[in-house]
Amino acid sequence: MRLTRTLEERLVALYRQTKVVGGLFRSLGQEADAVGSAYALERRDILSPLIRNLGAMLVKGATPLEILRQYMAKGDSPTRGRELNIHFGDTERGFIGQISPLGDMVPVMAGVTLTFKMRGEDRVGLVYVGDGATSTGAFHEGINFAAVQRCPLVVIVENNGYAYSTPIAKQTAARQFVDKALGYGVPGEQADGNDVLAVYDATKRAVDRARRGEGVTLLELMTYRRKGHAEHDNQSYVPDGEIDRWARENDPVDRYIARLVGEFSFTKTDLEAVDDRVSREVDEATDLAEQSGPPEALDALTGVYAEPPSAEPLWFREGTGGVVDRHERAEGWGTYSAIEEH
Amino acid sequence: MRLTRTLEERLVALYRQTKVVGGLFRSLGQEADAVGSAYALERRDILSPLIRNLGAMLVKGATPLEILRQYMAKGDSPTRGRELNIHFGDTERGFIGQISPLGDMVPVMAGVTLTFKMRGEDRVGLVYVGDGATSTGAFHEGINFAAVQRCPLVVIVENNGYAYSTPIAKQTAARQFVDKALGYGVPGEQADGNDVLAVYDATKRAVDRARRGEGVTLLELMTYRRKGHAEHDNQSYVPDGEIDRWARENDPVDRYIARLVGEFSFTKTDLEAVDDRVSREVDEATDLAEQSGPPEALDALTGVYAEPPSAEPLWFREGTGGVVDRHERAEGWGTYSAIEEH
Amino acid sequence: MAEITYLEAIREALFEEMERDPNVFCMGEDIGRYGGAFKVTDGLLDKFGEQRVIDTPISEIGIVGAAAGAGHMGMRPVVEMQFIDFLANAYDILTNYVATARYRAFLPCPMVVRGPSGGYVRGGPFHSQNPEAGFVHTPGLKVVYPATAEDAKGLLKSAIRDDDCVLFFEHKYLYRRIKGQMPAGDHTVPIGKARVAREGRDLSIITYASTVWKALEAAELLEKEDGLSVEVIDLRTLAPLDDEAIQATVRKTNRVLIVHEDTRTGGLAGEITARINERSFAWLDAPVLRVTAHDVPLPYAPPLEDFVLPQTADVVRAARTLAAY
Amino acid sequence: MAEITYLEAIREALFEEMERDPNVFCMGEDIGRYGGAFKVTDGLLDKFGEQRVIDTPISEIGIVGAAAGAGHMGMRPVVEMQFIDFLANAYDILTNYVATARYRAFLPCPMVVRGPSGGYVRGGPFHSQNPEAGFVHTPGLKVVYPATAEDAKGLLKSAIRDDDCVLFFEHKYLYRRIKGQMPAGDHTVPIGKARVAREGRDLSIITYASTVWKALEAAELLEKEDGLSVEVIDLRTLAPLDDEAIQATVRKTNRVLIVHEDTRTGGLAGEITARINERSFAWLDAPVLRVTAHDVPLPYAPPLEDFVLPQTADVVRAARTLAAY
Ligand SMILES: Cc1ncc(C[n+]2csc(CCOP(=O)(O)OP(=O)(O)O)c2C)c(N)n1
Ligand SMILES: Cc1ncc(C[n+]2csc(CCOP(=O)(O)OP(=O)(O)O)c2C)c(N)n1
Ligand SMILES: [Mg+2]
Ligand SMILES: [Mg+2]
Repeated sequence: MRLTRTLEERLVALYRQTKVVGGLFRSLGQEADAVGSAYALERRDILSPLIRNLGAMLVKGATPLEILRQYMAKGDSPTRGRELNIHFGDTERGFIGQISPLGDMVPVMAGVTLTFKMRGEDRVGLVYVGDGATSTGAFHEGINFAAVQRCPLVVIVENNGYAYSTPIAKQTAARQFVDKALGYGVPGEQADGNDVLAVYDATKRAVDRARRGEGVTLLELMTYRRKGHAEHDNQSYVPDGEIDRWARENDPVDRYIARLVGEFSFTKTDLEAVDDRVSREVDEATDLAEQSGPPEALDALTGVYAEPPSAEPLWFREGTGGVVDRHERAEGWGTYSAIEEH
Repeated sequence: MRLTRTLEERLVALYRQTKVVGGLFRSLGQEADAVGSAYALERRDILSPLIRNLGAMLVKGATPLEILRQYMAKGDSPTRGRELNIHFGDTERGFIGQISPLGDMVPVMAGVTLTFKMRGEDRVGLVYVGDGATSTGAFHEGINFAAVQRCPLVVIVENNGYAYSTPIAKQTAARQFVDKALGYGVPGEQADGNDVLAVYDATKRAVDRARRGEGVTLLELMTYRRKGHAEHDNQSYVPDGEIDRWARENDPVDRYIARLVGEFSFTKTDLEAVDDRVSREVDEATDLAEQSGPPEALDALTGVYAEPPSAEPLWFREGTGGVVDRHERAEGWGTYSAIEEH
Repeated sequence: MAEITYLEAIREALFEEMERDPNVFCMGEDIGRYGGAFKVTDGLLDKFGEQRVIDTPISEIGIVGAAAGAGHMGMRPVVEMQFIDFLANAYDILTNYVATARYRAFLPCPMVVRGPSGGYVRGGPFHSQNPEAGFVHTPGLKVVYPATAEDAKGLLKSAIRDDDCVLFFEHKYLYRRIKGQMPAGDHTVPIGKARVAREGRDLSIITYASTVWKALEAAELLEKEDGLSVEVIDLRTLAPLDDEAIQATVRKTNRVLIVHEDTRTGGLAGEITARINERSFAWLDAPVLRVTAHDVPLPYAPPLEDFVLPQTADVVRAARTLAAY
Repeated sequence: MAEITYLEAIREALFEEMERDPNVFCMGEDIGRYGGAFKVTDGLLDKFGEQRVIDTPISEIGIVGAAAGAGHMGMRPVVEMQFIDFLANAYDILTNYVATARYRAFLPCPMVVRGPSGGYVRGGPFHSQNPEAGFVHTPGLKVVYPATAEDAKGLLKSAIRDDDCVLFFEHKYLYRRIKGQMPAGDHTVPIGKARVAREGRDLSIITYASTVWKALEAAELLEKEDGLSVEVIDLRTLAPLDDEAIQATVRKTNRVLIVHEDTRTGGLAGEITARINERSFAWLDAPVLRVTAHDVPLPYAPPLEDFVLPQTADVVRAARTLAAY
């Protein structure tokens, strides 16, 4: 959580220096739900994060250097500059990159975990959706498919109060998202998303269920988005005082530190050691990331298909050589016999 | 119900004579849910039927003649031969025609009833979906939208046990479809779909709720599809004896007649009078329908847009006149000055 | 009167049409209090209230379907896609339900689906698309894609008054970058009519949306450096295409370059080329050529995006080739 | 060996590939016990069991998305759309997720989406479509549409082995109407290669799927009645298009007619015309012309459907015009 927060703060600084290309998305105040849930998985398990699940990706082994390069559109970023912010993945390390159209990852993860089941592999999948994304057809079709197939999949609804500017009362008439579980015939559970240990416990129960072959669980984690949808959003639609109250009374990092100190007798030195390590890591990563260059333009044409591995630059592009010269249709060409001779 | 059944039986006869163009869809054993629910609406209300809701359309004023013409692809059918089977509607009489892609009518009816609400009209909408169609993204997005907007809409899940060959256990892991209500934050009710009076009562409660401004109700009607998906389907996937059992023990027409006779002291003569009237009506309609001709080919090009009212036949079509002759580019044409002169 | 931006022109059209006709209302994600992701609908809620400016769940099928239903009942809904890319999520209901409703069921769908489209803004693969081709291909839909502020306003007003569904593409790169002077009064621009953005004699560039500006830049440069007189046709409406305007420019200059920001294969340039072949082949002194994006998803990093999308220099180079043919 | 139908050829390909590779499995609505709406998958369940022949809920997004996920994990899913028209319901996940996965995330999607397409069967507006244009327009997808039983089998086997997503269109009019002799052994047909269905000298018809047969009928008649020698090119693969085969036939006969069953505006004929212009303009002795469906939703009644869709007589008439140009 500390790493998530420090790294995002660094990104804000870089954003202000216009070193981030495009928008910046924060998970301030939601770090616990991402981190706590990801820790409930084993290395071999696969999760599919949202834009606000930076913490889950870090748990799964994504590095600050990757994140920084990606946000800065570097040529050696994990997607070589093809995708933005934290849209990237690595099936080896166990996370699959997100896609903008909301909800689509639910059916995709249904297929990932269907494969685990078909192959008898002892693996579990976890897919996050926002409160807003529950309104999409993809969410519905995906979770229903997984429920019927009893795929080993945990579906986490990360209820952070808003979808962009839209409060949940305009997203659903249901009292809570966990109420949707019944309609899919799967167990549902709700947990305090800002209590990292509660998140871990609830996710672990769902993961265990999936691993035992009991299929899908819908888990609603209650949290709060303290920043705007992205950095440019001034949150004018948020009632006065709401953000402050959450910051003051329900910050997941503060709460975890309080427990570490109170229940697990962490000392100030212990905590400072963590902070130092994190700062150092992020500093080093920033230095390295800044050194990388942008991608090579021609790389834009590679890898649409396995075969052919690359497209050709179009003829009108400087340096392609291939301009359309006046066609040469030889005298007589164009009759059947003429072509026979050629 | 008697009319529905007799009309469908006539259609089977015409189908066997190959006078029906395309497939034939039956609602045998499900007549009560269509008829009972439609009767719970007022004239000014609007419903959107499924292929198996012939009964609801008849209640809303569709005529046997229209149905027969449509099935026989006649030029004076309600869609002038554009659409098949019972895919047609009439907003004046209060029903909107169905479309093949399942679930799409749910958001459409959300918009119809949103309009009632916006205009303060005292009108209600009713949309039917099959058990299979509940798995579509359109169903989900539509009912959720209507629930949030508190549209005066009744959503009936017509649970007839199968979606084509797929039994409900492969459609959903939920124990019952009415369980989905909670996840949309709307009241849910389940009723015996083969008891026409129970259907009426349950629908009436939902309609009243909608009319009082209390929004959406999800109503699950339990019934059984005794025929195949369409006439060509031999139902080999149905467990032995299942169909017979329903026919013997739970036929909606038999059950209604038993009540009419038992509770409402209808006599044999009363019932025969109904049968006679129905037979006569269907006979007359059949005679008339058979006399109609097919549509005019050129009508195929009209009415894609309000403006222009019709497309032109393409040049290569016999009788269009307009073939592509060798273009005439006059001598000198093609310089700026040449065109100036023309 | 002061000049206003392309974005403000769209907003003005919404305000005016909602004032004019009580049946016009708006729906979309975050269009109310927040004023929309690009602030196009800013101020609408205050003026017209929650009944006519509806914030919806994230449900493109739901929104488009509800618009159709409202249209059947005589309303004139204007729905916003937060990004036009999300038309893909409503593809079935748009192409199967909305596009066919009048034809198969005599049900009108007077509705507008509008939203920010196009690239050159580092938006990555899902916030930069130009998905017009799939809809131009669908009988029953109309498609409009203005390049100027004047047309943005005038065409949106016409779209809202149209009795059929109009997909109204707004180029997000142009939102705040270009301005125009709005004609006084009830300014409408007819759907289905192209615009001669620049008169010329030697060759024609047929284009629309963002690349109209690249074409104009190229024309300027070609005039200065090569003495070439280039005509630029801004299609404005993509469905129905203005066939007369297309044939007229071909017959005038005899050399045609089609430019679009969309990817190459299956993009609109093909359709236009076919129409030119059919009706004006004999007037062609050279092949119809096209400058388009490369056939790849649109990448995000500046050097990549710039490489994939058509640039002014590409238009210049292609035009020179064509002129020399 | 006996001849088998186009439909049986597809079924054979499924059986053989599932036997060959344990990673191949099938998903779709009613494909198991029932054997699919057209019985294409009949017998698969008995042979391969419920694990590898999965009856799904009515969820095109769910099915296509799940196939992509399974593909990422090394499986080779083959999913059936009950009618290819329902690709529209999965348009977002196909064009945004599946088509871009390799490019933006280095995730392979080796998967096939297959299903019955096309008209001439009184199927009405939603069971007769030819929606290939929207997918040919999407970089990252491959599109195959065979006309013969041999190609149906050979191309499906290649599609299943392909490392990217292949949309496999099956023409339902051809399912039981045409037959072919399957070559012995492991018969595959390469994706991306067109086929010369008939050699000719005087003009070329470029086409695919159902209209290959109409073109062949027309060619026969034109030979007999007009003494015209007509070449017929069956594209077979629509994405990627076989550019070499297209240019070769243009340069041979100098007159080209493109025929497709899909509607006109935005259909594939435009793309092909553009490619011919770009590379073989000087070889053209006449405009590239096209015979297509009319731009309307496909109506159901026989006289209407017959009027809207291209018929053999249309091809004959257009070919005569072209030959006389
Ligand atoms: C299908 C679709 N429609 C619209 C959008 C635009 N959009 C991006 S994020 C967002 C809000 C998401 O809210 P939520 O799911 O609650 O996630 P959060 O941002 O709160 O984490 C919207 C509307 C999208 N990405 N996909
Ligand atoms: C989106 C979509 N997918 C697939 C189909 C093909 N299809 C037509 S009817 C049907 C079964 C419908 O079952 P259900 O909803 O239970 O209705 P019932 O036929 O039982 O009344 C299917 C799969 C379709 N029409 N639309
Ligand atoms: Mg949220
Ligand atoms: Mg059913």
